[in-house]
Amino acid sequence: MENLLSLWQSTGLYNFTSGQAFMMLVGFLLLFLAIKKGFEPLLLLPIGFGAILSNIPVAGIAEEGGILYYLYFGIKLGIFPLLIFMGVGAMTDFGPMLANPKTMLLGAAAQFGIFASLLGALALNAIPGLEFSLRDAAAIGIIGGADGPTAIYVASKLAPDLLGAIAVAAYSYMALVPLIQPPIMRALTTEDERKIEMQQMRVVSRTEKIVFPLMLLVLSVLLLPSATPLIGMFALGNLMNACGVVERLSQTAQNELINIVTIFLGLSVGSKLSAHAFLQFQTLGILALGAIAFAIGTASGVIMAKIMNRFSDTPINPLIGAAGVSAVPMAARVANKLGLESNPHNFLLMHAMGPNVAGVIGSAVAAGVLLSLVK
Amino acid sequence: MENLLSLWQSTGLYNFTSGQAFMMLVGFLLLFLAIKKGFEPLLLLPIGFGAILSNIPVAGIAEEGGILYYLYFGIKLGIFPLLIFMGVGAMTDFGPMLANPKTMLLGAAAQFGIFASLLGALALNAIPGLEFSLRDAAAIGIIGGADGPTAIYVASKLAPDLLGAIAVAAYSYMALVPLIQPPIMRALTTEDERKIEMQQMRVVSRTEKIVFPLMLLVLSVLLLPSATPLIGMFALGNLMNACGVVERLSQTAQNELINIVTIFLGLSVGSKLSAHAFLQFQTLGILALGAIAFAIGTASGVIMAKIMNRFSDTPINPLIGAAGVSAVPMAARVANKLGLESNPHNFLLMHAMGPNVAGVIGSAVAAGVLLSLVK
Amino acid sequence: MENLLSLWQSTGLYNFTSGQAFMMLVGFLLLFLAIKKGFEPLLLLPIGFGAILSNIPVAGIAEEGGILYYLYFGIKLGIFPLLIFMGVGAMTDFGPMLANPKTMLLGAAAQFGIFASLLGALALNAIPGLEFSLRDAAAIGIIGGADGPTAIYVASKLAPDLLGAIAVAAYSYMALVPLIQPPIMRALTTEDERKIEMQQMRVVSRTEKIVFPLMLLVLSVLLLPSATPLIGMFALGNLMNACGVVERLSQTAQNELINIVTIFLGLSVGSKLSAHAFLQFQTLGILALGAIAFAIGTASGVIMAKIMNRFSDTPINPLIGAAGVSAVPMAARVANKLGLESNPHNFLLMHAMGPNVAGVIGSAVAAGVLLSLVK
Amino acid sequence: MAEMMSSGVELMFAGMGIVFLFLTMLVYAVNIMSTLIQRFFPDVPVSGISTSLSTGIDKSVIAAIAAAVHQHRRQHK
Amino acid sequence: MAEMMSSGVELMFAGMGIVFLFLTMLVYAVNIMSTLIQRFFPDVPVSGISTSLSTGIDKSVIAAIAAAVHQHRRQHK
Amino acid sequence: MAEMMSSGVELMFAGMGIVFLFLTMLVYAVNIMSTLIQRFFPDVPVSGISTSLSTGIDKSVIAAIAAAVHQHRRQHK
Ligand code: NA
Ligand code: NA
Ligand code: NA
Repeated sequence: MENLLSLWQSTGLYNFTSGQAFMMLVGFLLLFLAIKKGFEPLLLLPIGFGAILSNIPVAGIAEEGGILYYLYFGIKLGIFPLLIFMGVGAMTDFGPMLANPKTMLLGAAAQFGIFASLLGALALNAIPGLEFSLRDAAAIGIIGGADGPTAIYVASKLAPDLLGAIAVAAYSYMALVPLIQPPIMRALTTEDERKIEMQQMRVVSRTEKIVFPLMLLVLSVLLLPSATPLIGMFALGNLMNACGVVERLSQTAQNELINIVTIFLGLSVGSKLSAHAFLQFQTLGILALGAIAFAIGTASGVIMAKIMNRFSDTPINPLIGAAGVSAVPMAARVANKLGLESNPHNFLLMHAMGPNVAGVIGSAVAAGVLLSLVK
Repeated sequence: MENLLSLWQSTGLYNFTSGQAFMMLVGFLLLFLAIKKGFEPLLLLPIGFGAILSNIPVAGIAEEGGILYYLYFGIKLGIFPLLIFMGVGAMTDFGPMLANPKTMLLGAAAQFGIFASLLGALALNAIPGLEFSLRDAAAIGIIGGADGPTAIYVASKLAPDLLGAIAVAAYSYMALVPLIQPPIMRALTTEDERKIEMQQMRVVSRTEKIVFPLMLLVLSVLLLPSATPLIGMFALGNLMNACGVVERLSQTAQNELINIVTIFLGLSVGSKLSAHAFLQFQTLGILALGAIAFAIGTASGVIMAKIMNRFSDTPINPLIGAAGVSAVPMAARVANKLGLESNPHNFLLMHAMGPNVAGVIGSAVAAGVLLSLVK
Repeated sequence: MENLLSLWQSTGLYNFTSGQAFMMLVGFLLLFLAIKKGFEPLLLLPIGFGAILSNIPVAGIAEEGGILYYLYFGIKLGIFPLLIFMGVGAMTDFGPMLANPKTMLLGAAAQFGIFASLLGALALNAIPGLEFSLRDAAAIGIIGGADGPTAIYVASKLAPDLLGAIAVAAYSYMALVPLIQPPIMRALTTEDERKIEMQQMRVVSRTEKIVFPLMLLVLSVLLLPSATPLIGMFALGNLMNACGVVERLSQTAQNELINIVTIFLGLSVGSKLSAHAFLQFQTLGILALGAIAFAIGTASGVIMAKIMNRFSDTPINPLIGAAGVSAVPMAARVANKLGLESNPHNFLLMHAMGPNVAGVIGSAVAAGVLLSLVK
Repeated sequence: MAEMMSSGVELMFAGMGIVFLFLTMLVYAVNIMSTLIQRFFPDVPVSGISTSLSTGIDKSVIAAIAAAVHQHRRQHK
Repeated sequence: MAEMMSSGVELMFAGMGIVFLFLTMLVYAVNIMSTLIQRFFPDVPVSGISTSLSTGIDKSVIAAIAAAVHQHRRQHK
Repeated sequence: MAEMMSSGVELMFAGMGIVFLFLTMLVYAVNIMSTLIQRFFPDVPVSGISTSLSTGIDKSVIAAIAAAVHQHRRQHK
């Protein structure tokens, strides 16, 4: 009898708080988006599942003694996002960017979304009940970098409490790139601009691909050491792939290792989706600012391309400017799709990959600035 | 000269204790069973090797500074068994169970072996020299769950000192399922019962397979949160496989990740096979109770099937009741084999897979009960 | 303005010390050797990259809070080298050695390089400014074992400060085996000796290959427990491969697991290439002694073969004695190449693999002696 | 000791009770779920089964091989 | 709060400044690098492209398959 | 320092002694083991070598491919 009572008192039904119940629904929503809508399933599925597990009453899966508590150390110590970044580096082909280096500037311009939404977060402090510190604002702004590991790395350093909301926003908006970007791109370009065909790219040699990651690292060491954990691991992965002599390490970095870390990272991020941290008015602010950040980044990239066309002979199709936000390779695909709509013979995919991967570098640089200047 | 003496005093020959020597023999016996007899080699080989390594005199491989000491944290913190369970979840196909859900009750009945051997362990306290606490008894009972990671998870929480013996008993008896089960199954069934052919199964849709692990998790959250670490990780693995959108994560979970963790888990379990903990009279008790648990679980499953036949139109071949102990897929194969002996056209394998995987759920539920009620 | 100043003060340019700059150049040199010269790229590429990352000013990647700081625990606790050794064990085929066991003595003789360079390190103390302790000397001597994981394991226990230099020397000289060995081998053998053809090898049965690693482990337990962490993990890997019943564990040990650990190990070793520890006069001593160790080991192996020919009927081509240093499989290939030069029909590769893998055992034994006698 | 035995018996009833309760509820839940899904979200039959039968290797395998080959080419060109 | 906004604006200028400075320098560096490499270290054209085109599978794939087969044989002989 | 040198020399003799002792014992042990195994536990000759030679791919490779194909089918049906 006592046992039965104690059993009943140990059920989830007896112990549920409304916050936990709501956060589990958020977890299920993320699973739905991942599985049925195809929103970045590799990340959102583990994140959603982590959200469910960590909000189970009594079980304490995200508290000391629970598996998610220990996995979270991989984020807290900055290990998981950097290993993911190494794997992404190994999967990245800088060829298109090296063939047309000036398109890197598009990847620079698109980072304006980061700083605009940082300002936006500070401006939101005018609304009663919202209080974002400068650290919070910086962590929110990085959503505009459209790069998951960078966002998680920066948020874990500057605003660990917001980590869950920021990661969810970053990956959700990346999945929404095909919806968010096209109206902005159409509004800012003329039909003629969208028809611009770009020059055939030259072939990039293996030596250039080997030297580039090292050059990138050196530049980052000289100018912005605070960005070197991110850029360094990215360059390591890229070098392992480009050099061709450590094929087995490169393959492992971009397959098994990144897969294992992705499962752990997703679950750990999900474990930060607690009612306490997520069910705040500020989460709505974060989601709104994230959307704004993507929109402004997209617009900045397109406008930059149009400016560059004023000063250059070889024309750039401004659609590829939108790919500068990173969100590899969806943003480049969007540029390609809109290009084909205006001109069925205009394949922009490879041309858009240049600003696309430059956007990854750009947001890592922006992350370095935030990490070094925001105390 | 001094050096020579000091060398001699540092040899294993000089330092061997009889307990260590005996435990190394136990390790070699496990290797023999694994390699020559094919007893669950994936686990018993690393466990046996871990037993040898941890009983080497002087070297201290399982003490602070030694590799097995550090690997053991993966069990102590509950990480390794849960990761294995995630991988097993990814390998599990719930199709046959979903096609014929009422066979799940067979997987419930077979868990009686757990509680019967728990009582048995307490009864053994009547023998002078044996003193099993309630926690010990619960950890011993879980052997009857016929599920390795569940047994290791529960034993590491309730009775870490008995972990080595319990894991060895669990995996050994799982390997012995083809010997232990048939006589019991034959004794409890008539030839006519063994000839019963079961209805062709319907095809289960992908959507059902996606929804099921989530439903299982929700039920466990509501009823028995203490089972959610196990059931949650199992459901995560199963969902990753069923949903089809995170194929690379699912593949890694059921291949490289589970392989790596299996090596580490086996070695760590082996490191708990110390003379101090294993060479006790109680180990014989554990081995005896384990065999009883399997036998009672098998019988309970068969009898449950016969009871269900009294109350149902669609007949169940009682042989598949024995598969309810879990021990996937050996128990299901045993049921299939005995069915073919009585009726060469009677393929029970798929029908037995239903109770078989239900047995995994059943023992995870029983584990949750033990973890929440045994203080 | 203040921001700009603070940015400038946070650049690498502002903060560089000459030592860091020099160590980054060393890192780039290692990358060059790995990529362009093919020097053990699997290790020297991550080591070189680790050297660069850990010497970036301000970033603190190898200090608390940085990823290399945490990865280094894998070496500090002795886990990484042992896991690598397990993988190497799984990749090793003892067949050729078992077919002709007496060639193991060549693998014993070649370890003389270890102890000769240990004495050499002590002798160098005569030079003002060099002060090698006995622990330092032992760690330096192990370079002569021509085995990376063994050298790293021993150095991490006896002289962690020298770890970087020792690992770099070990892998560099292994890569240089095709340059270092041939002149010594030619000087010590006559044309007739190099022409010696060896008997066809018998086929070794699977049972022998299964029993051998266990026998090796038992011998090491009885004689030299301090070598059992190394020999034990090596034997475990070898047994997993030889037994044939845990194929998936064996494959993972020799592929994904060893790849992941290699990346982590290399980066961690590189993180010990700090200006403070590396830019010492003693590093030159270490590099010089390493070369001497390889040369003496090679010579000892060749001379041992010639001695054995005096006392035996079945002749041994003394070239395969050079393979006794280990450096698998380069040293065996060098022996094969020189044999073919003297006699185009003389394939020594398989004959040289015997002493080659015996050299791995030999240096693990020598490591055990050092670990147990050097306090 | 008698006390411990009675705890054990109690545990047995509670345990088997929960296990049966859990799996019985799961049986009902599965039945409801399957009915609902079959009525409202029936799976679209997968085309291409014929391809699979005729070639002995299904499309995904071909896709995987093609991807592997493409991967290799990309990396070694 | 006004102070924080001004910090934010300052951060924006510093940040976008650095991002553009960084990527502009990278553009120049890449241009210099590519010129130097194309002049002094041109890649040796890879022979065997024809093989690749004719067989539909390039050498490295064949090598990989051969290695896998060899590996299997060695382990199972 | 002379003392350290003498420790080193002692270490050398002890070390090379142990290394030779160890590997000599291993030689004898291997000889005994091989003799015993060849006499009492001879390996059953593996049939199917002919298959392997004739097809150029041995059974385990075929089994692996078959398993992979089956795996894919199961997951994508
Ligand atoms: Na970006
Ligand atoms: Na069970
Ligand atoms: Na050696």
